[in-house]
Amino acid sequence: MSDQPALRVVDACKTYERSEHAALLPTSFEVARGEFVSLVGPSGCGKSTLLGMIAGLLAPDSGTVEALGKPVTGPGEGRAIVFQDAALFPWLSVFHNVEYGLRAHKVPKAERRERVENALGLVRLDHVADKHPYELSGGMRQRASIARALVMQPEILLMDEPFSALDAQTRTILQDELQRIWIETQPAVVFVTHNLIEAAFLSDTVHLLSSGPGRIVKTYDIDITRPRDEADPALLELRHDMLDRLRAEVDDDVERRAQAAEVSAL
Amino acid sequence: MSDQPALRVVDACKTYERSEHAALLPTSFEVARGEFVSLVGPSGCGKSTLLGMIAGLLAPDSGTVEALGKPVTGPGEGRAIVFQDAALFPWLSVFHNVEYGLRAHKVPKAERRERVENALGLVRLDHVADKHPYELSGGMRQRASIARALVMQPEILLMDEPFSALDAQTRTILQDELQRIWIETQPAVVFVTHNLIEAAFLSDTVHLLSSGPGRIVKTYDIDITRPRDEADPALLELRHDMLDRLRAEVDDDVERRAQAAEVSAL
Amino acid sequence: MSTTAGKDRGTAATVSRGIGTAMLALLRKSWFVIALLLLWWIVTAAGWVDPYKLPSPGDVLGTLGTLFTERALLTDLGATLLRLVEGWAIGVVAGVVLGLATGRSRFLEEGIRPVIAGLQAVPTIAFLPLAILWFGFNGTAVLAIVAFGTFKPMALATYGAMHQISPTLLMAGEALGAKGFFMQRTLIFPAIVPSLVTGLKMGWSFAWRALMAAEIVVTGAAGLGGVLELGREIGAIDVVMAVILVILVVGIVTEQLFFTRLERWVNRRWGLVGAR
Amino acid sequence: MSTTAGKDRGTAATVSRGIGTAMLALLRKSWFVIALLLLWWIVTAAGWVDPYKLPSPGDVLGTLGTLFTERALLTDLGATLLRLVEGWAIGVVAGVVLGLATGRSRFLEEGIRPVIAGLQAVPTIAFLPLAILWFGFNGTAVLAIVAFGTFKPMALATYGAMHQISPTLLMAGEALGAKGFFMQRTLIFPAIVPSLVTGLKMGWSFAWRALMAAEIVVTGAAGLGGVLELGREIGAIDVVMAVILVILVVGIVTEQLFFTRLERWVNRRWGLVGAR
Amino acid sequence: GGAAGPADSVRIGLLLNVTHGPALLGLQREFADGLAGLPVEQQVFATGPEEVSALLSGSLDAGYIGPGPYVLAESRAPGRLRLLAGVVTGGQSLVAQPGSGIASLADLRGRRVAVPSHGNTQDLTLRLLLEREGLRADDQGGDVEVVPIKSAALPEAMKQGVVDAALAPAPYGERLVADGIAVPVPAVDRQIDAWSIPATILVATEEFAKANPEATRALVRANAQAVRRAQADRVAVARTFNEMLSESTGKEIDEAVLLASLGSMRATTDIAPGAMARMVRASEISGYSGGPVPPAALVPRPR
Ligand SMILES: Nc1ncnc2c1ncn2[C@@H]1O[C@H](COP(=O)(O)OP(=O)(O)OP(=O)(O)O)[C@@H](O)[C@H]1O
Ligand SMILES: Nc1ncnc2c1ncn2[C@@H]1O[C@H](COP(=O)(O)OP(=O)(O)OP(=O)(O)O)[C@@H](O)[C@H]1O
Ligand SMILES: [Mg+2]
Ligand SMILES: [Mg+2]
Repeated sequence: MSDQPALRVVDACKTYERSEHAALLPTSFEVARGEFVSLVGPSGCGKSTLLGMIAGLLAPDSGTVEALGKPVTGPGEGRAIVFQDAALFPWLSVFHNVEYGLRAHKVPKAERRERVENALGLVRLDHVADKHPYELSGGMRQRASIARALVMQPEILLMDEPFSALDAQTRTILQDELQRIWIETQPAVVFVTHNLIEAAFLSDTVHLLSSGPGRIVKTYDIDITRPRDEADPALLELRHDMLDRLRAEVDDDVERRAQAAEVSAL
Repeated sequence: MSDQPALRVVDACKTYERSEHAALLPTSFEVARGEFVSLVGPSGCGKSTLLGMIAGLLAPDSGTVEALGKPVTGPGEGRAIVFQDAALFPWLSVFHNVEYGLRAHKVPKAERRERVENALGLVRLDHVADKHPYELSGGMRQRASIARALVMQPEILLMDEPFSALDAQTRTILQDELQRIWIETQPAVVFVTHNLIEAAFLSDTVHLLSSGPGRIVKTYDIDITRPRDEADPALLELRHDMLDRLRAEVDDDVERRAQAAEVSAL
Repeated sequence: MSTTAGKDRGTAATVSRGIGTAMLALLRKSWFVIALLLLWWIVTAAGWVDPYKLPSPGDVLGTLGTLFTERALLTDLGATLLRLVEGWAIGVVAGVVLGLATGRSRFLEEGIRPVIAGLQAVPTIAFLPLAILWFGFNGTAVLAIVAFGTFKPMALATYGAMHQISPTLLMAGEALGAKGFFMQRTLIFPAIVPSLVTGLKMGWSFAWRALMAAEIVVTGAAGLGGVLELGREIGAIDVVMAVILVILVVGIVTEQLFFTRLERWVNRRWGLVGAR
Repeated sequence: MSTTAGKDRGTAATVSRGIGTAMLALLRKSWFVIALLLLWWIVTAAGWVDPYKLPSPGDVLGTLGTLFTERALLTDLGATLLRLVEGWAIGVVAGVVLGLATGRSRFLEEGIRPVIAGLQAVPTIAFLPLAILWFGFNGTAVLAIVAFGTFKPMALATYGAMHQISPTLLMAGEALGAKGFFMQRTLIFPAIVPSLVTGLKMGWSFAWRALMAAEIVVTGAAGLGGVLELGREIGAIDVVMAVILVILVVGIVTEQLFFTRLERWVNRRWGLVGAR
Repeated sequence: GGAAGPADSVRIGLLLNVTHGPALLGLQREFADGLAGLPVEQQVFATGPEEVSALLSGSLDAGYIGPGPYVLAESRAPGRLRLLAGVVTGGQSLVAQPGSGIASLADLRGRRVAVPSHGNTQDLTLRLLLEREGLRADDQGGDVEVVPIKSAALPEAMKQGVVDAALAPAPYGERLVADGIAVPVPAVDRQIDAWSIPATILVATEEFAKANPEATRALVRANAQAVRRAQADRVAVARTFNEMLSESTGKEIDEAVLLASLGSMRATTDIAPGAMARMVRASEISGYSGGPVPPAALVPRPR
């Protein structure tokens, strides 16, 4: 069983209801256990859609998604997700936010307490357990959101632009923290971001998607040893490479759109 | 008269009503005619406050602001401003948005028409003159906002994070455009940004402000010839320098705050 | 079939499919109404309820017809609507003008606004006895009540809207040289229009309520409220239900068709929806 | 003076300055009320208006005293408030429960919501004759009207609120394993609470209006509306104004003190304001 | 009272008119100790139709009302009420604005006439009067405007000129005349007297009468006594009326005016033959009738 990949996505594709274009063309990739994979690509290319299908929040139109060897049919225990805007429950304290998933799974109270405390320790939020989300900074909120995912002890952690709402300084700090946590807990991670340095800094593998409807157009394997330094010239080099590739994608798309606009303007 | 600077800020400082801390400590600098000056610094350090005082929208508590040799007492013709969120009037078409300032100044209709068309041409928006803001992309909106400022033929152009709401690709394109327009029209520019590469790429001079309450802690003179290339290693070098300096500022601040928090928690 | 060709040739099919879908949507939205009507019909046809308490749907429709043909219900309807539109329009203009005129001065607004907010906490109908004593037991008193009932929420909506104008928009206007009445006319007023539309709807709803309540009391002049009250006094529940039906139709037509459209148009024009 | 020391030593001074500032703020907010009262007093004292059309402030206060001591206005006030709170509470519970129960099923909601929206377009008071014919000319009919008048906006507010729940929040809940009644109880309901508070206020406002209108018609039972109507019928404008004064105070106290506080508390707890 | 079955109290409704004098007296003495062991609760209404809706919805067991609302109720909900006895005959009069030139029925053409409410006894009587003169009310396509105004608000309405004349129940017509706000129209009053239309009758709900025969008989007996006493002692009626009026409105009507208006009516448990049928006819020509009234409903059924 252990040589099974954590995730296997095979030709998954999606067109939303009442939408003319596909959100995601058939896409396939695998994520090994404990592997850190990033998805980057222009806005609207279908990254969130793909992540939603992996999370089990969306059903693919065709193709399959397997997690830990079993087909995904809905949100499940093995997978946890972290959203861009933290999506904490504003009426619950940090502690109860992190506890929520355990309550939904009817974990006994004592165990809940212990696991929540562990998770909060991992993201260094022990001291604000009783505070409400509005009392936290953006960075602290995002950490709480990560704790809420980690407390489920997921083998697969899905993150949709978790740091993009943060300012540059906080973001850098959280990237370091995430690297540390990942090294400690070793889940398989699928990480969506627009920030190419971030992707390069954190990942074992980066999949670059084309302008929407998306598909994977290039895959980068990054075997720089960890812990890494964000200022590593190799990372900057990599970023430059991805940026060029991305620009080309976007330009293609702009050209296509401009032509379409001209046609429709006639 | 021509050897007067475009702007002279002398010891201007500001504390907002009902606020405990100063928003900006006494700050002085000059902007020569046709010079491109950027202000960078941590969030909340008072950049917008400073720009507001230069624009004449805010009065400094003490110190003076002089524009083109005359003290600033209110918003005036020589100065035009571009905001982060474009701040176009949603009920007016692009044409009428750009025309608005001229109407407020009772410019005759025929002249208005000509000047608006020129300004739209400069930012390459001729084809959408009749559209309303909601029909434009973020980048087009920001261009319209620039046209609305340029049509006033300002000798001083103030820009408050004009590109920060845009995606990376659009942002790069608009940076190039701004460089071109600036070379063509040669106003003095005060440009506020969080993006260090952007600041380095566009400016003759960059002032770096400390964590709030702000003051200028370092000034960079950049004499790379124009038009510049964003990938120029000299620029990246500069960015790295500024980033280090900024991190130090923020860390200082974080430490100060942490101590304050501990004190107040007792 | 290629996509492009399909697009052209598919038009007829698309249209008929469109109609089918629309019908289906309508059915999906009206099943509950249909169920209610059926229940009403069954309950009365089976004689499970006293017709004095609940007449059959047929009786109500019959009465409605009689009211229109024999009692000139159209006159009452016209009188009510005229009063409503008049009073509402007066209240809207008065409220918006007061709001605009005093909303930019902190001193004036802070003095006047609490008074209006306080008055808004009193059901307008409570002023009807006052209006009757001042203006007489007639349509003028009712009109005054409707106008007053609209005025309050409109003034409050205007104040509220003026506070919600984006400060950047105001700064942009100032920096471009707008001031005084030019600013008021070209910036403040257009900027509050979307909120005012919501206010208009609110005002209409309050006006409608004040009017009905007033007409039920001041039954002298022609008006739907008077007919409603007549129905009650002579114990004719079919008349009451027929009039409620008319009010329902008027209410739905104005609120749904007129206001929703206005709102949609303004929201689109002001870029509040449909921004891509 | 060093900053830290100043902070401690300044407390007494700050408090007294705080009171001064508060007084000043109060004055700034009440100058218009004071001006209105003065004007009223001058106009009546100078005899410029017929006291039959506008009694002096003193007369109204005197009448108010008489009403409380001799006519047991407190009983009327109590009856009105009891009816209001009862009807409102029934309407709130019914509206929220219906909304929650049917709001997650598109089929149920699409059927029921338009019916309620349609009924909301009809002033609740139009149903009063129906309520009287069903429940008799008494307090029950009034109570039914108040409850119905609250029910409609509450159900609509609940539907509206359920549509505004952030989809990410729902997804977060689902991804964490919430479903069914657990989801309803721990996610859907708490998520709509802030909008419900606004709805509560709305519902109260409509309830208050429906109640006053109904009490003016159904004057048999004790209630402020009956006293108001009596004042009109006997041409006692001082009674009318005294009762309006009482209604004003009740309205302001409940809306401003109770609802504003509730709203502030909920908004703070839910992090809708005060987020730094 | 109660819905079905034996009641634990008798809820009696009435209006605050002197035409309800026997009820006012009865509540003080004859009903005061209860009826057949059941305590009596009184409830005062402003108009007859309001009282009828209370009777029909079951929140009242018996009531003193005008024959108009009773006939209308029987036309819409036949058999729900039972006519127990007559109470007072006469007691309504037409008064007009001074200087309006209204001296006869014919002068009402094109004028506005107030009645206490739609479908009450005065409204129906007015229809009969108009029919006799070949006139019709505005809601029947005629040109006499009939305006419902509650008695208490009538002085104000007359003063403001909202209406030209009013067919008012006693003592409100007499009071207008005494206050100089209106003048009487004797010709019309004579016509009303000639029809001997009852001003007040006593009814109970059929349900109550069936389930509580003893209390019903006691009610009829007590009513007869009160009627006799009212006819004999007008001063007592006037004083009791003023007491109740001042309790609810804080004002009184001059006793002389009350006594004069009491002179225009007769307290009697009899109902003139044909008077009730006239009211049925009125309900039909007014368009208020909801259907045929069973003939049995037109004669008193005290048991
Ligand atoms: N619920 C939805 N209904 C219809 N279309 C949708 C929906 N969600 C997304 N789309 C469309 O599907 C496409 C892909 O969207 P998706 O959110 O997956 O992109 P993304 O790569 O996450 O973009 P971003 O980087 O901006 O978050 C887009 O064209 C988007 O407009
Ligand atoms: N209108 C205001 N009233 C009170 N305080 C204000 C106001 N505007 C700004 N401040 C405060 O003044 C300080 C400086 O604000 P300013 O907006 O100038 O910062 P900034 O450098 O532009 O920040 P950012 O990069 O986030 O735009 C901050 O602490 C801010 O909270
Ligand atoms: Mg996304
Ligand atoms: Mg700023």
